Parts: sequence; C-alpha cells; structure tokens
Amino acid sequence: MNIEGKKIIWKEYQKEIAEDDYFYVRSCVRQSFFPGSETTFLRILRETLGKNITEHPFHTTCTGIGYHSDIVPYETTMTVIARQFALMTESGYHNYVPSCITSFGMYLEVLETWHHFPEVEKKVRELLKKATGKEFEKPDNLVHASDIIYKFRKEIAEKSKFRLINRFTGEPLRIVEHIGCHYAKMFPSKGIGGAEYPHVLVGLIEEWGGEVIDYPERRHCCGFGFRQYIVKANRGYSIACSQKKFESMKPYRPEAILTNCPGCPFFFDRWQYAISEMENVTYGEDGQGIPVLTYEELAGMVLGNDPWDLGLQTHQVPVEPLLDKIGIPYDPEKKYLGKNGEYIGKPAIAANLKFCH
Amino acid sequence: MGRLYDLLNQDIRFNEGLKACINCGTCTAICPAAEFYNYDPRILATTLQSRDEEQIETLLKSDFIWYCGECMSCKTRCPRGNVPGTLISVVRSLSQDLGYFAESEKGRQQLALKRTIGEWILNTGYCLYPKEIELESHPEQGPVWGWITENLKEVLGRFDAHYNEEGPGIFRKIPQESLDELKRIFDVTGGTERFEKLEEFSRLKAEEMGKEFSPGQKSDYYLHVYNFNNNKHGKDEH
Amino acid sequence: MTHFGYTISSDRQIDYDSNDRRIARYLAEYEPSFMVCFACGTCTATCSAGLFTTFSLRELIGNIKRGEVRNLKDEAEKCMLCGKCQLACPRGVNTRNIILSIQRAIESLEI
Amino acid sequence: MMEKKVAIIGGGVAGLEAASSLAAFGIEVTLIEKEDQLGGHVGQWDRLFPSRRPAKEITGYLTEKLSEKVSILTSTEVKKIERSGNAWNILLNNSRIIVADALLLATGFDLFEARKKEEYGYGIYDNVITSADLEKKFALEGKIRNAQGKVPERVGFVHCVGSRDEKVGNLYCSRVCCVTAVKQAVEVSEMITGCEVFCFYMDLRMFGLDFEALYKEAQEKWGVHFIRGRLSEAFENQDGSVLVKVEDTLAGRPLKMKVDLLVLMSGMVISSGTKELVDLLGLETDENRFLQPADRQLKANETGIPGLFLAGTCTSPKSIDETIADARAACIRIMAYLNQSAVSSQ
Repeated sequence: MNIEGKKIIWKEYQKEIAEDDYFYVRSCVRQSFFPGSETTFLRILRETLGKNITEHPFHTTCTGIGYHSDIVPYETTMTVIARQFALMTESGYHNYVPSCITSFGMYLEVLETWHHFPEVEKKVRELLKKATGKEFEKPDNLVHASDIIYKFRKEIAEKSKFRLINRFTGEPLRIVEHIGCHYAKMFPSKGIGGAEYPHVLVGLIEEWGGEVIDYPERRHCCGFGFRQYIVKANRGYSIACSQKKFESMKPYRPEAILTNCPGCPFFFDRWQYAISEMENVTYGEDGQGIPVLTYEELAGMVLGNDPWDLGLQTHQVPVEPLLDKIGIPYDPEKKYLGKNGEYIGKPAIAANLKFCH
Repeated sequence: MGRLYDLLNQDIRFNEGLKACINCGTCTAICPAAEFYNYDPRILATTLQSRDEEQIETLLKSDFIWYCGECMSCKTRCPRGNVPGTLISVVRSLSQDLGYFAESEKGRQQLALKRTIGEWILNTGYCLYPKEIELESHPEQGPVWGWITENLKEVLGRFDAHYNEEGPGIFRKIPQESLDELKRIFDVTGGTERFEKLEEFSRLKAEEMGKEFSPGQKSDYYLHVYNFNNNKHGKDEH
Repeated sequence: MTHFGYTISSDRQIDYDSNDRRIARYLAEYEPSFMVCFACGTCTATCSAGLFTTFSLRELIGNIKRGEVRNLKDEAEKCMLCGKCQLACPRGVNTRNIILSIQRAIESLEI
Repeated sequence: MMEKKVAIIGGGVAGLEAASSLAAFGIEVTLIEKEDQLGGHVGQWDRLFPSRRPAKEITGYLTEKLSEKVSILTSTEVKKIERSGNAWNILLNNSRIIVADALLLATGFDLFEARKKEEYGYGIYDNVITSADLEKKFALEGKIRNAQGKVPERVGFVHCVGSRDEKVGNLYCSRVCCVTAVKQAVEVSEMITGCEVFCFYMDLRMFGLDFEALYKEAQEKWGVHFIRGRLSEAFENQDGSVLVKVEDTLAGRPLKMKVDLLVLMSGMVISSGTKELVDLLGLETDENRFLQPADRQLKANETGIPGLFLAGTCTSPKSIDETIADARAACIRIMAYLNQSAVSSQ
C-alpha cells in the first residue's frame, strides 16, 4: 500500500473548522452507551484546549434515528433541526458541533435541501414559527465533534502523557479505524479525507504515535441500519455486518478499534460479546476481544485522564489489556464505584469473552 | 403517468434520488442489505423508473423496501448521482401513508419503531432512553449494560450527568416546554399524522390476523412484529 | 447460553474464491462453445421446457460459470433436448452438448 | 496560388496524418510537438486492437510519409497565438514566431487520471494499474508480474474508468476502452498459461467490424470471463492481492473475488495541452470539456474562428482509424479555406 497516494487525497479533502466558540449538541446514542465520552470531549475542549463551548439545556434529539427508521417525515425532522438552529441563534453562537454522526449527516442533508430548494427552507421557517414562535440563522460553520479533535490533534499530542506505543515492545499500537457512514459517504467533500480514505481518525492515531491498519472491509457499515437493529427480528443482519468486519480485520491482529460515530463502537463492543456467546468465537488476544474506543476516550487516554473518568468501565470488551500495554495507570478497585465513590456491585461475567474485574 | 408514481414524485427527494439508472450495479455491489437480504437497490431504481403502477404497488406492499439500512454507501458510488437509500425513504413514506406497510412482515415492524423510538422522542426528547433498553428485549447488550441500567443514576453520575434533572448534561430532563414544542412541530409537519396512521393501519392488520392489539410493548401484535422472522429474507431462501 | 432470539445472517455474495468452478472448467474443455455464451437470452425465450418449468439455459450457464452449482443435476434434467435453442443461438453454442456434458461432468467429477 | 503555410499543434496520429496530407497538396507545414518525440499516445503503446499489430507500424508509416515540406519542432511549446489580418502568429517557448495562414489543433487527449476514482485505489494499492501501465509492461518487460513479483493467477479488467461517470464529470463513452480491454485480456491469457482473466463491464461496445470477432476469440480460445456489472470498489488484501466488489447484474447478486492484478481501463479526457489553448484562443468546449467544433455533424473540423481547424481526439474520443479519417477531413476543409482566401485576396 502506498501511503503517498492517500496523502494526495487527504490534501484534497480538508475543510474549514472554526477556531473557538462552539455550540455543542449531544448524541442520544453516545449519552446512552458511552456517557463518559461526551463529558471527556467537553473537558478536553475547555480545560486542555481552553476553548469556549456551550450546550443548551433545551436542545433535543434531531430525530435522526426516527427519520432513518422512516417513522418521522422529512418535514418534521427539518423543523426539529430548525429549532436546534434557533437555540444556537438565541445563544449567540454560529459554530454548530453535533456529537452524533447521524445528526451531522442530517444537518448536512437538510442544509443541502434548503440550498437547492429555497422554498422548502421558507416553508420550514414558517412551520417552526407556527409551532414554536422561533426564528433561526443557519450555522456559519458546521462540523462533527471528531473534526475538532482532529483540528487540535497536535496540541493534544503536545500535552499528552502517553503515546500509542506498546511499552513492552516499543512498537506502535496497531489500530483500525471505523468512520460512521453518514460522516462522509453522503457528502464526501464534508469529511476530512473524503469518503474513501477518511483522515479524521487516521490523523489522530498517527499524531499520537499509533499505527493505522487498513483492512479490506474497512468501508463496510457496522450494521446498525436503524430499523435493522432496533427491531429484534432484524438483528441477524446487524450482527452479520459487524462480524464481517471482525473476520476481515482479524489477520491484521488489531489491538484496538477506533470510531467516530456514536453507534458503531457500541455495536462493535456488544456484537463481540454476542458472537462469543453464540459461536464461542472471540477476536483479539487471549479471548479478551478487541477493545473498542471512541475518539474522545482515546484523546483522554493519551492526555492521561483516569480511565474510569473516561467511562471505560461501561465497555463490555475490557480495555485494561490496552491500558497495560500503553502503561496507563488505573485502580481496579475504583472501577465499579458510584458517583459518590461508594461500591455499587460488579457486572456478571460473560461465558466466553474474558473480562477484567 | 400513474397515480402512485405521481405521489412519489411529489416528494422533493424523489427527483434528487432518481435521475436515470443505467443498471450498472455499483450500488448493489457494496450494499450491506444486498449482502444479507434478498435485496437489490438497482432493482429498486429500475422498478421506480419503469413507472409501472402495478409493479410499484407490489413494491410498496413488499418486504423488499424494508431491507435497506440507510447507510447511504450507494450515494458515494453511483455514476449517475442516484441515491437508492433516499428513494427507500420516499417509498417507505408512501407505503406508510397508504397503509401498505402493514401488508409485509418487515413493513409491519414500523409499529414497533413508532412505539419505541417514536414515543421516546416525544416523551423524553431523546431517540433512545437507557432505562428502556432492557436486557430481555436486548440480550446482546450483555452483563455490563445490565450493571449500568441497574445503577443508572450512579454510573451516569460519574460523568457529571444530570440524569433526569434540570440544566445541561447527559440525560438531563428536557423541560416540558421543549417537549411541547417538539409535539407541536410534529403536529404541524405531519409527524403526528404519520404516527396515527401507523397505529390505525396496524390495528386493522392485528384484527385481520386475530392478534390482541393494545398500546405499549406487551400486546400480542406488538411482540409478534418485534420478534417474528419467517427466515425467508436471505440466502437460504434465495 | 443466552437466548438471543435471532441468528447471524449468512451473506449471499457470489464468492469466486470459494465457489466450486470445476464444472465450468470441464465444460470449457469438452464443449468450448460454452464459453462464448454472451447471455442474450435467445435460448430461454425459445425454450419449450421453460414454458412450463423454471428452466433457463441462460441462467444455468451463468450459474455454472459462477460456480453456483447447487441443484445443477435437477435443473439440467428439466431440459428436453429438443434443440430449438441451438437453432436460435446467435453465437452457435452447442446447447444440447452442454446439457449432456453437464451430466457427464457431474459423474466424472463426482459432484 | 502562392505557397501557403499551415501550422499544426500536436504531433500525434492526427497531427502527423494532417502534416503529410497537407504537404502532399504543396502546403508548407510546421508541426509543433511539446514532447521530444512524435507519435503521441500511440507511440507509447505496444500493440493495437483489433489485429494486435505493433503500434510502431502506425507511427512509423505516418512519420515516414512526412516530406521536406514539413518542418518538425519537437520539445516545443506554444506560448501565445495572435491573429493578425488573415495570418496566425504563433510565439513559441524558444521565442521563435511561426507565421501561418491556417492553424490546425491536433492536441489529442490525456488518459483519465485513474486515481480520481478513489474507490479503486490507483496510486495506493500496489496491484492496481491502468491499461497504459499494462501496455508498458508488454512493451518494455515482455512479461507480466505483479508488484510482489508474482506471476498473476487472476487478472481483472475494469471497463469505463472515468467514462460514463457523472461522479467524475464525464458523461461520455471513450469508445476504445472496451475493445482495448478485450485485446489486453487476450494478450495476458496468451502470455500466462492458466491465468484466469475477468472483464467487468456494463455493456460491451464492440462497434468496429472485427471487434466482435476478437471478443468471441477471447471467450472461446482464451477463456476470458465477462461479468456484467460496474466495479464498485477495490481493496488491498494483506498479501497485496486486490479484493474487488461488483454486482453480477445477470445474477442480481453482489460478487467478490480476489485478483492478483487489477487493470483500470482509463478513458480519454481533454488534454492539458488543449486546455492551455482553450485559454489562449478563447475556444468553446462542450459539457464534457472537449473542444466544441462549429457543428458536430456538418462542420466537425471547423471552429467559429476563420482559419482555425480541429482534428483528432481534441474534439471527442476516437479510435486510430477514426482519427486518421478525421485528420484527412480537416485537411480538405483547410485546403478549401486556403483556396478561398487566395481567390478573395486576388
């Protein structure tokens, strides 16, 4: 593989990312399954990078999962999105940063629709006014939260306490990255690195000392498929997609999977468990699975945040083996503590996927 | 030009999604749904392109239109700028408006989506709500998730969450005024109407199938559409 | 073990790396006109057996080339060897000998 | 008629043919070529479809026909062109000025930059090459090895790379790639016994008289496989082989396979030299960025500018025989123009 060829493409797909003053919008899936990640993101921006980022308590879901399950009409979603923009406008912000990739794709799609059909934008403004009395301006800058970490990857590297290097061998950690489909597949020019060779996570891994592994099914969807996971009868599709990716990356012996979409890491984490239960197959070393990380978690790790503040205890696939390799200290006694530091009990042990207590 | 085709054409996304398909199969080659289901986005495009009312009606009543996962991988590749993934959204909308969704196994699942995602949106302001993701309906969530949901307030509390409380933060309680706004948006944009249609056509289908139908996630009909799979959607029955 | 209520779907890709393409190679050797079929469908359009069965020589040849040979024997037996397709074929494919060779291939390759 | 002068920009097949044809009419011709040798793309090619004759036969014949009436300027670029009265003043990079009564653009095509089809990984995956790269292997190495030095056991040819593709802004068919793929498929089969060769096509455009016979030979004699479906993506495997994904549209199912070498049939696009002249002369181009003649049927070699003519693939993709015919047609229009202006100036 010739990295120079990729570099040419990476140069062609760069985009403007605002410097400061961000309006942050949360992800339903991220909050549910990796709650520590969003907290980490805000902490890094505010404390490590000294940026101003705000969140409006009245903001809601963008309805993206409902839209892509087709129970929510496009006009409804467009108007809910208009309401989110109105909250940004009211707060005096112009740089909109969704935490969710489905949302990011929705916003791009809606803005594109309004660009091509100004009469639709006009109608949505009327509908929003009618329903809520609100008015809005469109964002000057709309990027995904991972784009911001990408933009400041060098600053994070400068302040980092750990490199993505196996301290026992001195070798860079082998990491595969997975980009949420709606990050760039719909609008390649809106993704850093484009749709085919996105650079948004590759840039983080390389800057922080790791080695990126490219494998044949890299571009394949994780299998969420909205209705294909949410309805139990369809989950055979969803798990099969992730399994296809695990089988494809297996020969490369990846030591971690890095993701930028809220849903994908959750599926990679849980489906490894489900496959181990169904077929007694585990990926990764010693039956411990391949740890799955969000970009916020990885940033927090290299910055030396306490792993339990990052929320690594909410993963089904244990992350401790990876922490050990990098040399990140952690206190196993503190893994299962509640918010006030009291012990709240441990999860049960899975049958085949090894776990660290 | 026939009736159903006209209705599809009223959706602004229809013309954006379907220019002129040349049947090259670029979409199908990388479509995850085509990999695991008897699905073919190329056939979707050519069927719609045919403008054949009978074929389109059959399509709207079939399992076929419910296989797509809307990952939009097809959009990146099409040499003609078509978007089968968006066309799916257009045909699914019409299938729901006309009640045709209730004629297929996969289509009937729309009720389950409305009763979960749809109601969570309006009741909580979130598409997902962790206390609703139970291990019984989501066994793949595994023991760690079991531990999280048993200790939700404690676990979320470690990450500065304001679970079910006012102010910003993870799973903060979204104020009633905001939920009211959301509901009014649904009312004026057709969202509420879509939900009502999903309920009504599902109720009629439940009657026809002789299955008990009531609100929530426990009725026979709900559990049937949520769990049932005739296993005739993929390779073995091809 | 946890009861999940669903199983992992199998993929339906045509996999040239694992499919059994021995019959295709056999036919290419013993009835080379097998290779010049360009899938126009003239044979299927004129096929007598196709009128009352699902038989399609075009599809059969395609599937053999792909190495998708499940039910091949049953499929080939639907052909009545009437030979109309051979008259119609614009590329001079020896269709009757293809059918006969398929049966020989199944026997000699012990498929 | 006084001795007339014609300048031709581009020393490929069209420029060479036009130069000798005009010289045969007694015209004094200046042939300007930016490369250090004549022959254009054909000069770089090994053998030609459909007969597989050596490309050198064509360039050799065309070059030999050039008489002393043709002055050849290789490694020469055009800097500026001015119309003064009925004459063209052409300023070259060596500061020389050529004065001509008529100017013929025969600036040819460029191969589509295959890396722009990012999903195929040209320039990234070691075993993804173009048809031009393969032709170089034929000409220079006389054998086929992949990047790992392995004799390929399976080779794939991808039709329509950069052609018939709105994603890259090219709506047209490049005409010659289908038959070139079949020719190269035959050659690979000939060179490597037992190598499986696959062509991935949407439809095979075998328009030439002998093309269909070559296609049949490829199937019957060489066992080349044809799969109907446009390649969607390629990916590199750990061993350097390439995993391709395509729909077999005759089966209606996705297909995958591993190939040791993947050959992209790059189409034709407007050449960079032509683009420069578009700017210098303010020429019109069509929606596919080729030069727009005054009328594609009736005035295919003429422009809206008196004394300015077009020939060859700068106006649209063409095969060699079409290019030669087009160059001759352009000469007739040039001669008619020169005669007419000679009459009117008397």
